[in-house]
Amino acid sequence: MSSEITKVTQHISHNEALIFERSQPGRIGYRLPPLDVEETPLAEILPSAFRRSDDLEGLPEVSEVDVIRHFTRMSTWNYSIDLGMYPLGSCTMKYNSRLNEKVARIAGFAGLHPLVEEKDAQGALEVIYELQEHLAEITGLPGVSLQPAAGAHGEMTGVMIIRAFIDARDGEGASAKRRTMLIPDSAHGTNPASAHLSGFSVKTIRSTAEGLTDLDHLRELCAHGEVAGLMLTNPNTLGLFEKNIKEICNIVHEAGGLVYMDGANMNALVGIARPGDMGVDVIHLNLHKTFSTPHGGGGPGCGPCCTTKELEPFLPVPRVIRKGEVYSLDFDQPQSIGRVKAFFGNYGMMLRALSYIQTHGFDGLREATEAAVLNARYIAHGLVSDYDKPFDAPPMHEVVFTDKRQSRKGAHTLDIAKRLIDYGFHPMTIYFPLIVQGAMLIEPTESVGHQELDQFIAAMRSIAREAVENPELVLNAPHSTRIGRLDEAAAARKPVLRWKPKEAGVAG
Amino acid sequence: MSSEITKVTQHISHNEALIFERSQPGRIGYRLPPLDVEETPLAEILPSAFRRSDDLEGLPEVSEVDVIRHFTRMSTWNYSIDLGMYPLGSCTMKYNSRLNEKVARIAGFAGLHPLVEEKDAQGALEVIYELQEHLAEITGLPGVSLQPAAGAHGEMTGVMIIRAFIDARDGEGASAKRRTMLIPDSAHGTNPASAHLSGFSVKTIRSTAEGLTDLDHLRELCAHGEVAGLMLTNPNTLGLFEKNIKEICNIVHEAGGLVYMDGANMNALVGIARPGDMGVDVIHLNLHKTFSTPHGGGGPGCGPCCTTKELEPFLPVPRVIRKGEVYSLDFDQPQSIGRVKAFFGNYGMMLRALSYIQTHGFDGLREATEAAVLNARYIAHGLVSDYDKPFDAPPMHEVVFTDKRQSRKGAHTLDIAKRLIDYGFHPMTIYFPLIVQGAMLIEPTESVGHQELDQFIAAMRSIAREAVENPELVLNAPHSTRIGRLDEAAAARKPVLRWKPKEAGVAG
Amino acid sequence: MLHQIGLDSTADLFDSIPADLKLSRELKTPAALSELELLAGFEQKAARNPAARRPSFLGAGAYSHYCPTVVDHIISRSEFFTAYTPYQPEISQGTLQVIFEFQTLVCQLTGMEVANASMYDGSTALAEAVLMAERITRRSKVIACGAVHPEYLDVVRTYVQHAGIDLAVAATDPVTGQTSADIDRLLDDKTAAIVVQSPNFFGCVEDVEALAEKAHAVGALLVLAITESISLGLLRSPASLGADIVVAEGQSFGVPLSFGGPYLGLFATREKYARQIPGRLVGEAYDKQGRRGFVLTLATREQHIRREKATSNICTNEGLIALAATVYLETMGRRGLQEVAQQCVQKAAYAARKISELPGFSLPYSAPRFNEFVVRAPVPAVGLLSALASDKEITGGLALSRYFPNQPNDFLVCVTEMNSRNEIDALVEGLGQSSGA
Amino acid sequence: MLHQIGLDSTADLFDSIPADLKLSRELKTPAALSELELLAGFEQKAARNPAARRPSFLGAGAYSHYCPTVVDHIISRSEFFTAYTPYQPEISQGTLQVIFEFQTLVCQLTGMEVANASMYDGSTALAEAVLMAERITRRSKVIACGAVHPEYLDVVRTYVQHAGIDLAVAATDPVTGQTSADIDRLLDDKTAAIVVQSPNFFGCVEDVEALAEKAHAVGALLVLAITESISLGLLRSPASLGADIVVAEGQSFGVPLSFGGPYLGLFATREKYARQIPGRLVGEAYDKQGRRGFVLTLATREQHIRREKATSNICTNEGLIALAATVYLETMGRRGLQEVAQQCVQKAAYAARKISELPGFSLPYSAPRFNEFVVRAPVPAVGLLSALASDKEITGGLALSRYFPNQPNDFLVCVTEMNSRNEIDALVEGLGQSSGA
Ligand SMILES: Cc1ncc(COP(=O)(O)O)c(C=O)c1O
Ligand SMILES: Cc1ncc(COP(=O)(O)O)c(C=O)c1O
Repeated sequence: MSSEITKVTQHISHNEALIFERSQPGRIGYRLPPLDVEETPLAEILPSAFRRSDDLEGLPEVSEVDVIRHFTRMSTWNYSIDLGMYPLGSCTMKYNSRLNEKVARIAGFAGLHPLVEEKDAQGALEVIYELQEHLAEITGLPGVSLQPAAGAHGEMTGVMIIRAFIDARDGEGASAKRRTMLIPDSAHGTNPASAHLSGFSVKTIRSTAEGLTDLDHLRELCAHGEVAGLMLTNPNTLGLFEKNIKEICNIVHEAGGLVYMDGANMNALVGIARPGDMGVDVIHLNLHKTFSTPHGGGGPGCGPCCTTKELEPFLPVPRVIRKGEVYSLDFDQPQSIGRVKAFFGNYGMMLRALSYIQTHGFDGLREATEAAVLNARYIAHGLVSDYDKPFDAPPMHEVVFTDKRQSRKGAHTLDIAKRLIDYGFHPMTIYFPLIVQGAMLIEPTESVGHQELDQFIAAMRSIAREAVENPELVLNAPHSTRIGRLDEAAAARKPVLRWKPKEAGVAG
Repeated sequence: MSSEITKVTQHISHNEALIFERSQPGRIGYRLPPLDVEETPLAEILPSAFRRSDDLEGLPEVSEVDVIRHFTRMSTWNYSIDLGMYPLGSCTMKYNSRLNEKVARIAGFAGLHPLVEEKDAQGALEVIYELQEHLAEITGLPGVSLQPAAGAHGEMTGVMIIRAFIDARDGEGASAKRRTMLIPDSAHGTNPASAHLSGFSVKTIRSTAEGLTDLDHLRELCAHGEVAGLMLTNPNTLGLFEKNIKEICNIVHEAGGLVYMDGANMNALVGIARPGDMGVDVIHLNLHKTFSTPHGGGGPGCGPCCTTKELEPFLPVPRVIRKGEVYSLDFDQPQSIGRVKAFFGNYGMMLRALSYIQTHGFDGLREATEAAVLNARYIAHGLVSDYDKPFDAPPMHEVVFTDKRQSRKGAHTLDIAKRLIDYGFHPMTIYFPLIVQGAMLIEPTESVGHQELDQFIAAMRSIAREAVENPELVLNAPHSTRIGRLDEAAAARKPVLRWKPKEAGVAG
Repeated sequence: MLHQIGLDSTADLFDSIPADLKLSRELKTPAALSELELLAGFEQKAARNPAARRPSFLGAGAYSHYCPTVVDHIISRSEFFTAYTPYQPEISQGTLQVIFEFQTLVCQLTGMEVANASMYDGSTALAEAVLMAERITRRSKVIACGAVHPEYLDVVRTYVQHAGIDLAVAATDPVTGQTSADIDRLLDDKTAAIVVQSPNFFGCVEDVEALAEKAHAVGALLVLAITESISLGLLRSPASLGADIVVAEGQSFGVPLSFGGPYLGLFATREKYARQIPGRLVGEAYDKQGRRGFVLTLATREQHIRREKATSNICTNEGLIALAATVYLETMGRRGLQEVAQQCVQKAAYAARKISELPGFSLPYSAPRFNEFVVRAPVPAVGLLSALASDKEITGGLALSRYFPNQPNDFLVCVTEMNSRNEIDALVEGLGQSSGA
Repeated sequence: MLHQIGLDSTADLFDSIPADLKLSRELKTPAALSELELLAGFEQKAARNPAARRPSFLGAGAYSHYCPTVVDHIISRSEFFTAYTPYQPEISQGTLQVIFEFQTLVCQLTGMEVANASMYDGSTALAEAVLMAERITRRSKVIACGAVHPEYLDVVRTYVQHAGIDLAVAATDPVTGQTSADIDRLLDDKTAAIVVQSPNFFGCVEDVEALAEKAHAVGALLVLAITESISLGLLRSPASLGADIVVAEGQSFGVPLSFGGPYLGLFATREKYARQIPGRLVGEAYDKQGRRGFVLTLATREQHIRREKATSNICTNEGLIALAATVYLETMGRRGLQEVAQQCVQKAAYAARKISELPGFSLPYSAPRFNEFVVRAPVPAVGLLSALASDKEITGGLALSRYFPNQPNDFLVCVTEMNSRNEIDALVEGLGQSSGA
């Protein structure tokens, strides 16, 4: 590693077995109050045929300090936002405020059962309502449901709304011919998967050499009256604003379709421009991206769906509404697509997102967007001399590069990513979007300072040099981690998906 | 490192500058509500002569995420109980329950001002009272003050009580001749320092070859009527129970002195034997050792002082007392030594200690002692073949070894300790007690399981082998940490005790 | 920085957005609040949720259980909660090993062979199980037992509405509270799966084994749903009952009620269906030096690669909640889970007995139960429970009329280890008084 | 394990304790409680501290200030709170660098050249400062200003009682509230130090510079004590006033009130006295490869090595609280600390003005103030404040009769950024009503 870049060094790191390998019969890590009612013989309540006979064999038996050490040690093997920049493109890994965590743990929310009477949960419903209002303002789309649990869930919800709307508009028969969903080749994989879940067949739209939706292709695909809609990410997954968005929406609308926007990249737009003003009909947001709720190592998320007034009747039930000063649940939505999740969605994430919005204020939201875009532009500027930048247009909140120059000497995107680890950074998103060969999608977000951006650029440049001067160094990276690259192919060939005791299996 | 011992490996570790080196003018990490009263011109309140003119230059200017990353990164450089065994002899590094942390943060305690009226703080006073009662029962010494903030502070308090008692008993004149405090040569350095603070001169008692107080020497020193008291640690700092404690107390008492016990090692006795039953007059406890309140990287602690009934009138004011169902502060103690701290002591630690006592129950307290002693015995047994054990007697909760065998080949206690770091352990206490050359004082506590004890023993044995076979490995240890041994001598010669900006100093 | 990259003003950053699409004003969201103001605002809202402060006997898919203090401490370690999905195994082994342990625990509890890294919640897990059954059997009819949680059934309906799946619902026996013989009428060789919940929505333990046999007899799968996962500490394991796909709501494992989410979908099945499972899987892997580690695996099932052919669209799942459940299960351990289950069953039995002794009150269903049971009151349940809340400050349960308008006097009571005897006695007393009995 | 080491029973472990000294029964401490029971018990006790829930105008050495949420998050990282004193620098750099930053911050705030790693609290720090002044000057008379916090003075008395130090107290001027000319009478060339608190116990800013000049004129030191460290954000730095030793209570820097502790003693002095300073010091050091690190240094002053000749007996100090203060100071930073100080001074001025306008109420002292001031009521303060608490649920301040029986109608009011205008207005209104004015 070149000596000026000293973001990291190596230090001692604790090993830790699987908990099952640590378990010792008889150890206990909990204590419950004694049973304070008269005991009924168990057989009178539950005949033994209903009871398990395996005495839960295999479940761990450990002490409280064992548990603490187990998880504390494992935790130290993770990279995290709190350790540094996490420039995963499309993921918007921004700082997760501690205040939001505190808000979500307030007893009056954390201890509230979802089925209490509405009058006993007015404060909780108000949170939902307020957040709905704010998201409507931010997107320019007034119908909001917070029920979806993540982005993909929001997509499914949105696409089902499109379908339900067309069914209602055209009648079952006519609608049955409109079963095509258009999706750009650059789209995230969840888009086609969600469309499929809603019974659509997917047609792929080409991107132009500039990295934007190919309008001609779009027109062509729209020509046959089969198109129910278009799913568009904007800025798209190349980090480029679809500057023809208005025209795109017109084309789709004129063809009788609706426009779904994947809002995963809203961190480029909040406070600057609103999808509703562009002609978008329905959008999902990722509160766990744009609105800073923590990713938690893969969730939970929250994927609100926002629609035009026209589509509002199709949103999932129950809706949270307000009459005068009273908040209530409205189940009476005959056109609704139905429920997409039990209860009201990932409520804890709504609290955090509302706290984020309140902390930032209208100006702070806009400033965060500006900083996010500035940071991406700064990286784009800093790396363009060393890495191939496949699209000329200035990026919004994220920028894509490729390994074209480095791969000539054998160092591919994966290698560059792994080498970045040695420099103390979490790698960018790699090999996505699929249409860019060897893609490296870099999203710094607003939560990173000038110094660390410079370190990142310096590290990337240093890797570019290494790829020429000492490619082995890059090809065998990372060198500084507790384990090296794992053999993923072997793992998938003979998957071992759970621990098992050395000899026998575990009976049920 | 021998290959079977794989408690640790190496992993990437983030660097972090001093916050002052990271500061950027204009960055802000806080937000306050706007001032909601009419503003008075500052000069009307505080003439400028009273105000600082340096605009607080030098204080850091950073964002919230800067702060989080700064401290998160630094935290990863620390060893901690949660990462593993921490066998510092005399320090009783046991598990710090998360429940106790939660208790200390309950708003009704954490938000309570110390000067509220007694009737508005009955619950808080009850906590103090209950803890006093429990500590009285555990030590067998009924007069308790929780005011001292740490062990050394408790020592000072206890020694002052002895002095005040003798002053009262003998009258000023006679008392003035009793100004000698006897302290064994094995005692912790705070003992003589505390005695000195209370105006005593210290005489040192020799230890016998068995590691116990030399009774003959004690008798000799007691012969001249100068002795105000004896400060004895029991089990002593060699981990040995002073089996002659009763006779020791008799000798001192007969010579007109009192016996102070340093209770730092109470983890060997709780529920098994009580100082009050041995003839001890006054003791301090370390709640941050025996009663598991966290060490916090060097405090806060809490060093309650427990005395016989006879000495109770001399305890610091205010006392917390109970009349019927009402708790109150009693300032009316004319014989009291006075106050040793503002307010009532380190209250947050009292909450944690009470929670510890309640969590364990009477049987759990005893079992913890048993486990602590068993673990030390197990280590003693496991290491005796490879390390010099200077005293034959079976140890209590900690055991002392020396580097006698290893130092022949050049590896000294310091080297062995540093090498232990490479094996993933925090070293034991070294070079204490002073009377044992090359001492290694090992206290596992009850918070460590069989597996880790075995790993520790294996690591120590492996080091013993290395000391013979490859002494360089030991002499240059640690090899796995982010920095190597620091030049402490140079640091003390030209101490740099604060950061300064590159050029000028900081004006006031 | 702006100048370094050759721009003059912040506005230049957004040049690629057509001017007419830009917002020419500030957002109408509120002005920034300080921490103090913000917390005060949320505390005020929280205070307007009085139900959160009362003793409660609500269950019905969300349960109040003891959660050891260590759980929140661990999930508050930012190494866990501020990490992304573990795409880079070299610096994500913490998350990966946790998920591997989670998958193992779910297998141990259910007795099944494979479990995934989590689903959004129990209801969506059930919907995905139904879709999976259709994929496996290539049959399009699914029979759900009528006592599946009504909100779960709603979600299943939403998910299957465009999948060409025909969802039939088998009636519940009004005497036993279990699935009635009605199911035999619906079952045929076009059936992809029987979907049963046990303990079911009414708290009745179903005869799952018999249903599994029926399903298997026609070549269908048995999909078992569990809303109260603590029951796994005591009831027969799903695998031993013959279940083919098991889904469960894992909220009982150390996850706060939090007004309905985030919760945790558990999903387990037989090894032979592993490649049909939705969602992420973590597997063991080794590096060149033979060191064990864990990776996301079998990704070819997923939407990143298969896109519309994926087994599901799920991407972000419930990672941190799976961590919470893992910490919970490892802390409670083999003995703790059994003890919690025992306390639940005992306390519920005590409460059921006491309530049934009240004049005019009865327990309409005869099947064995775990920690929930239906009470039939002499008066409409909604009013009764409202009175109980205002007079006694107790949330007495769920009026079934919310979902079953034809059961106006019935309500569902849930009792867990969190309900002290005093609370139960107060409930019983309150019911007696409020019903005028 | 017992058997592995050749023992038969647990009792054998304690063979070295004579039988007659062993406890032959179990301790009479309570039986073990589960987490649920234990928490419920503490919550009940906490509920019996109603003062913790009220708006409060209490200060007098313990202050209610805003604490950014990040502080508790950081000090809850077990890498910090479960570590010991950093005796092994290779695996303790986290703690060591924090202390180095803490020492730097204390130097920056006070303007002094050296600061230590913390003392128990402000009161004991003051006592140690007095002892240090004696060591430096080898003089045995110390003059304390009468408006030093009475509990601090008590602690100093306790500490010096056996040190051969003669403690004289200079009277406070009843008009200004500052130290009176009385001090000139006491001062002589045997004086080791003048001890002054500013803002003093009555909230009055002292003329420290003048006192320092007087002290220096006779070869004595000026020891400055500060109980409200937020004042450092606005008031002249101690160094610029001529202080030789500065001690302060750091509780205002992000540390909860917690019924009086744990708090944080700050201790700073001139470079030339560095080797006389009590307690731990952290210094910069380098390893063989030239990498910078930090170590405990100048240990020869300490009791480990010097034993009875040590500069102090202090060993465990307030490490974690120093961490909290460091996080606080770095989060608030240069601007935040100034803003807090400004808000305090403004709100206190507003409150003082409003109260002084109440009929019968006056502010007896004329000196400039920071955020505390004495109010003279038309009725005895104890009764007045009691009435205010019960009628208005406001803790209105501290009745000075607790420490000064001859000031029955006086009470000390403290106003910080935590007291909203509404609270202040309610206080003023309540005082008016309760005094019958
Ligand atoms: C562009 C895009 N769309 C959709 C998604 C899916 O969101 P989620 O993972 O929350 O389901 C993602 C995130 O992974 C994304 O980056
Ligand atoms: C034997 C002994 N006595 C006294 C002390 C002093 O206790 P503290 O550090 O709490 O002041 C210690 C701990 O360091 C000790 O080990």
